[in-house]
Amino acid sequence: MSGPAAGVALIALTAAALPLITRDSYYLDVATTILMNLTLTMSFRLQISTGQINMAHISFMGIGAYASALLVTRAGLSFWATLWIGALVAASLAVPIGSIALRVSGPYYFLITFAFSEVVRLFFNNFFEGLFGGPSGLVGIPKPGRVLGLAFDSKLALYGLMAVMCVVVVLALVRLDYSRFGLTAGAIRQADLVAETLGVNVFRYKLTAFVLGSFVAGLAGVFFAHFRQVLHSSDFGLEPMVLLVVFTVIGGTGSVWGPAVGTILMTIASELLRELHHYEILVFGAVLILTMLFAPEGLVALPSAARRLLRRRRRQATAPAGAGLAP
Amino acid sequence: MMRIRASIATIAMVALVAAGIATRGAAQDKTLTIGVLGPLSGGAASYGVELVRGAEMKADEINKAGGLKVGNDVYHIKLVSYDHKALAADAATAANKLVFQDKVKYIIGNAVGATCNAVQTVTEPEKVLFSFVCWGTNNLGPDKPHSFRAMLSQWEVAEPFYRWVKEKHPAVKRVALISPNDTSGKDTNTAVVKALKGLAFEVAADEYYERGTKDFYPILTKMLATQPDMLDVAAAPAGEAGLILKQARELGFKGAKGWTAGTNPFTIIGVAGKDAAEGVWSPTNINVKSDFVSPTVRRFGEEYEKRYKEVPGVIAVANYAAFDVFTKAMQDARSLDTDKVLAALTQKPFDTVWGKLVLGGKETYGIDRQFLYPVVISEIRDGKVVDIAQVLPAALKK
Amino acid sequence: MSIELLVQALLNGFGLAMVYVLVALGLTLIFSILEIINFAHGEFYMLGGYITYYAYALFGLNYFATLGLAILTVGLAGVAAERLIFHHLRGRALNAFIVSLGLLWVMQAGAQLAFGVLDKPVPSAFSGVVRVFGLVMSVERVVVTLSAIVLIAALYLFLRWSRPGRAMRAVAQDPDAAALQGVNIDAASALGFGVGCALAGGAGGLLAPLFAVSPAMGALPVVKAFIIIIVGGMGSLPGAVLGGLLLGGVEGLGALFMGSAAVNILGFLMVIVVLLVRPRGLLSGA
Amino acid sequence: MTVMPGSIHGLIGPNGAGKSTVFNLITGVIPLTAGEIRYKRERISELRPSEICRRGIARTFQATALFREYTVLQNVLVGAHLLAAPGLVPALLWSRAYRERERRARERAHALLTSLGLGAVAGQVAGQLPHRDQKALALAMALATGAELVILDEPLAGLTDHEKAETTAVLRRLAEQSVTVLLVEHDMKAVMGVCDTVTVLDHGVRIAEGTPREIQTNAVVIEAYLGAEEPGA
Repeated sequence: MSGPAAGVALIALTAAALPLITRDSYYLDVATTILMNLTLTMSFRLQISTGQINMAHISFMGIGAYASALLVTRAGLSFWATLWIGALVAASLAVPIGSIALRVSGPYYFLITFAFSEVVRLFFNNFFEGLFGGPSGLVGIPKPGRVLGLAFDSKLALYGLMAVMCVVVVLALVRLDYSRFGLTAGAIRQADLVAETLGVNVFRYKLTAFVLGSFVAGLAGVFFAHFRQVLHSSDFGLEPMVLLVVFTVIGGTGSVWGPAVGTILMTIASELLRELHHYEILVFGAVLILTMLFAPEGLVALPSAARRLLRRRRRQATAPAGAGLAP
Repeated sequence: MMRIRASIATIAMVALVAAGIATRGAAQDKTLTIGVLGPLSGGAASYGVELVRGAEMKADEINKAGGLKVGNDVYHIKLVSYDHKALAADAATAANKLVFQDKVKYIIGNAVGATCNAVQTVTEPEKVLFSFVCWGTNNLGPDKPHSFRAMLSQWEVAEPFYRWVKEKHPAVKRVALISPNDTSGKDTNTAVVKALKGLAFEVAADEYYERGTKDFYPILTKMLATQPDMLDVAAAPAGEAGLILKQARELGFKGAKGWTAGTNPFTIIGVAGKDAAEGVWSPTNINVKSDFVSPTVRRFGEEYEKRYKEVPGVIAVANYAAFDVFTKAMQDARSLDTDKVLAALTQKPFDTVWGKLVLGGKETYGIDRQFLYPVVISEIRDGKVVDIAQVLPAALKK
Repeated sequence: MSIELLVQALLNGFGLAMVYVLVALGLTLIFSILEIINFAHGEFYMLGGYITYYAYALFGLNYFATLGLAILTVGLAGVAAERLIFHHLRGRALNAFIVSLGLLWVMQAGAQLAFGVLDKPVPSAFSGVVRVFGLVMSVERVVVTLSAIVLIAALYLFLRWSRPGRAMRAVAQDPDAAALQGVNIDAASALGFGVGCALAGGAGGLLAPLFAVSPAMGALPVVKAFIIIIVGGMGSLPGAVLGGLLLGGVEGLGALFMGSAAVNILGFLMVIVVLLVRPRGLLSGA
Repeated sequence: MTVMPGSIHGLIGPNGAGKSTVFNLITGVIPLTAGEIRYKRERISELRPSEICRRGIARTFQATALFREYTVLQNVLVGAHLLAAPGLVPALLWSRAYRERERRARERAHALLTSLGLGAVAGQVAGQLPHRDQKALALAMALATGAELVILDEPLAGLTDHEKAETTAVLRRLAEQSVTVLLVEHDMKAVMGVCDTVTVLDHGVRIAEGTPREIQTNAVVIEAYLGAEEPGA
């Protein structure tokens, strides 16, 4: 069990070391975004590990965000209470939505969750405008209040809060992945019928993953609302959702570390490419295509793939090399 | 293919020239970095692209003339522009990059309402001067002293526009409005409805459509059933406005047409067709090719078309003017300090491509941060944009 | 609310439904043969639109010849995409999805680069309106709908009677069995992808004069197409037609009773309801 | 049809007789439309497959179904799902009781693998095992559930004679440990050799049931086999 512990420790140490290297607001902002996305992609992968590609994952982030923003601005609750309430709202809505969506599987599941996410987005955008702010969005959301003598009005403090949240979430999700839950989840992904006949209640497992993932997404959403202080329905639409899928799959869904690798690398890359304007998505698109063609298991599987390739090369050193795949 | 190669060649040339200027100027000149934000890819890309181009035109003009002389220093202007894909969260990150990474003190240009709110959470605490063409009413206010709107908004044009309609076309009694379902659309319709009620018009319909809609038959059927005398494609962007007019004509609409928040008249004429666009009045359209505009504007239009192969819309002109105003204010202040520039901005009128321009808007927003310049009402006649009247905002009359 | 208005609203909804059905059929064809959810499908539609813009609006080629050109060119582009990219991703649905996203971005940014950001108008090939019993529809829309129906019929005949069409259906049903019967899977897949894209290209060509063309124009029809194929049932041609009519009807009528922006929620709600009642769509597996 | 506890019960019949369908119905993989299935007097025909398994019935599939990316040990551990009593909270807390339980599950799995001759390949990836080991693994997974009734769909198919003998020996040992075995098999010789009772199915209808000796002399059965095709090899 040294593998998972070492991975979590690496993330925690890196997160802790960053402020020692730089306190530049921009870097802290990007780092906070990465950590926030990390909680989202890792909880998204939790669901992928049971074979579901939940395109409504970002909606639960939105539900947590709007719930907390409203409870703080309208009901005067403290962020520290709504952090849990928002996540619980997301999780409890996930129970009925998940129960409905999980009646179908494969591409139908993909598309029904996409339909759900659009319903949620359009709902925030077009209904109860007085409450959700409609197309103008919700503004004036305060930063987290003081707690235990700590103030959270600086970028650094918010970064620290997100880092703690992220490490706790990563720790829990990694532990789950290396536990019996992860074992069973992977079994469901590989052959759900066999798992079912071996006594695994597949539906309940998938729903558990769905609800747990939504809880984490809700948590990230609450933080997002008070970090950005502005909410707009498009932040929880198809485009940001698609980015989560991209981060996760590029990193590799086969390993619990895949989403971490994908999220960190891709977010940094997209920041570096920001000046390229629409060339950015041109480059990004090309990278996606090439990665999926030449590293179908994701970036995290590259080292072992390269090793395998090298071994094969060495074995058939005299034979001419096959097409492509040259590292 | 040709096009791509040409673009690559252009980029290479610009890079070379820029590098040349940078190395040559390094000895005596200082660099002033100015930021531009906007959606530069996806469905709203045309807004952002026009913002960047408007800024680019002015920046190059200044640099070619030897740089910007502020006090005793001469500055070479460097533009940094980032794409936020019309997403609020992304806009906040991009603004952070401009403010903290590029150390920008001026962000001239942004569009799409929700992103403006997000950018302001970064610029206001850092006292970065931020001008935009977003139409959200709440983007200006006493709590946001560093934010400016560089373009007339619905609150400035709706009332004078409909007052003009009432005087010149008394037959128009019932007006139907349609806007996209976002901040600018909502706020535009709100302002227009207020103006209409104040002027004793009847509001026949007040509708919103989802951005990206192409088929307006369903919504138009409902709107036209209310028998309006005039159809105002209020805050619809040019392409969608053109489709609305075209399809309204197909459905038998023959009344008057307005475009309170008009942007690019050439696109609306092209998309709607000459017949369907005939007679559209707009208080914000700018026709850079019109005989009525000043030679500076015409030159700007020609230059722009030569450079980008597209006709500039009002957003390109607005950001060009905004750049002009801010750089002039820096010269007036003889400093780049934002507090001093802020003071200079509100002190006196500026001469711009729009004509005389002042910062006003206190009665609407509680603070003078709205660019005010003459409202020119135009009409589309036979596929051409003709300026037919000029109305001065109250603040300019003084 | 008059009956006339209701009927006009329904007619509005049905008006362009067949064109979206065309896009949906392309999507479902690709899905049933390659098991790929092609998010870049709308970009092939966009490509069809731009071909129409250049051939018809700029070079004045005949309208129907332009349509043929759009179908052919986009079809070839589809074959190329399959051979170069998607071919290598068979059996990896998630990877193929990501790749289709990458393709979407590349094509959209490429279009912005090559064609500019502003909407490009394509003049109408047909003018005038048809009025029957107080109902209105432009001649252009009538022609477009009829053309779409002709294309759907052609696709039906192609799949039903032609050799390659039958091979494609065999692969869709059971690739292994098809291979045993001597069907060339590679060829059928490439052709299937090509035909699917060609349908999108044709739809783009048909709607270009109505809607103008722009780099991001593909987003809307592809979402409609998704709704259509889930409601109708993936892999079913009659299902897609039914789904198209249902979606058109619901949206057309819905626009009368609720805000136009909110109407978009109806299609998605319909998806959820249909999948609850019939998890494989209304006419699945035909 | 009734299966007596502690016996080895064979289900035979020509191709398409509905043998696998019977298995799928019993284990809840296909919903039952008419009639009912009882296990230990309890009606189980409306239950999910996992619930049926929870009551002590486990199965294998005709086309050997495994978790191909997992190691042999992991496969068996998934089978031991019910005994491990998983739970989200203990797993998250990594409690001593949880770890203890998992350690015991591991030990049991190793013991089971050793008893089935798979001890040496416990660490190998299941998808890369030879056919014989995959068959044995499928049986191991079913047994790991702690089932009292295991339903085996062609456990001998594709095995050499020597391997068949090994497997039938395992089946006998199971019966001695009072695990009931219900199996479908084409190899008549093996069926007749190992089963206590045999049921013959043709076109979904039970045409005979009895001891192997009775069946071998039953005229109806002979007719059914000759009328159809050669009984499986």
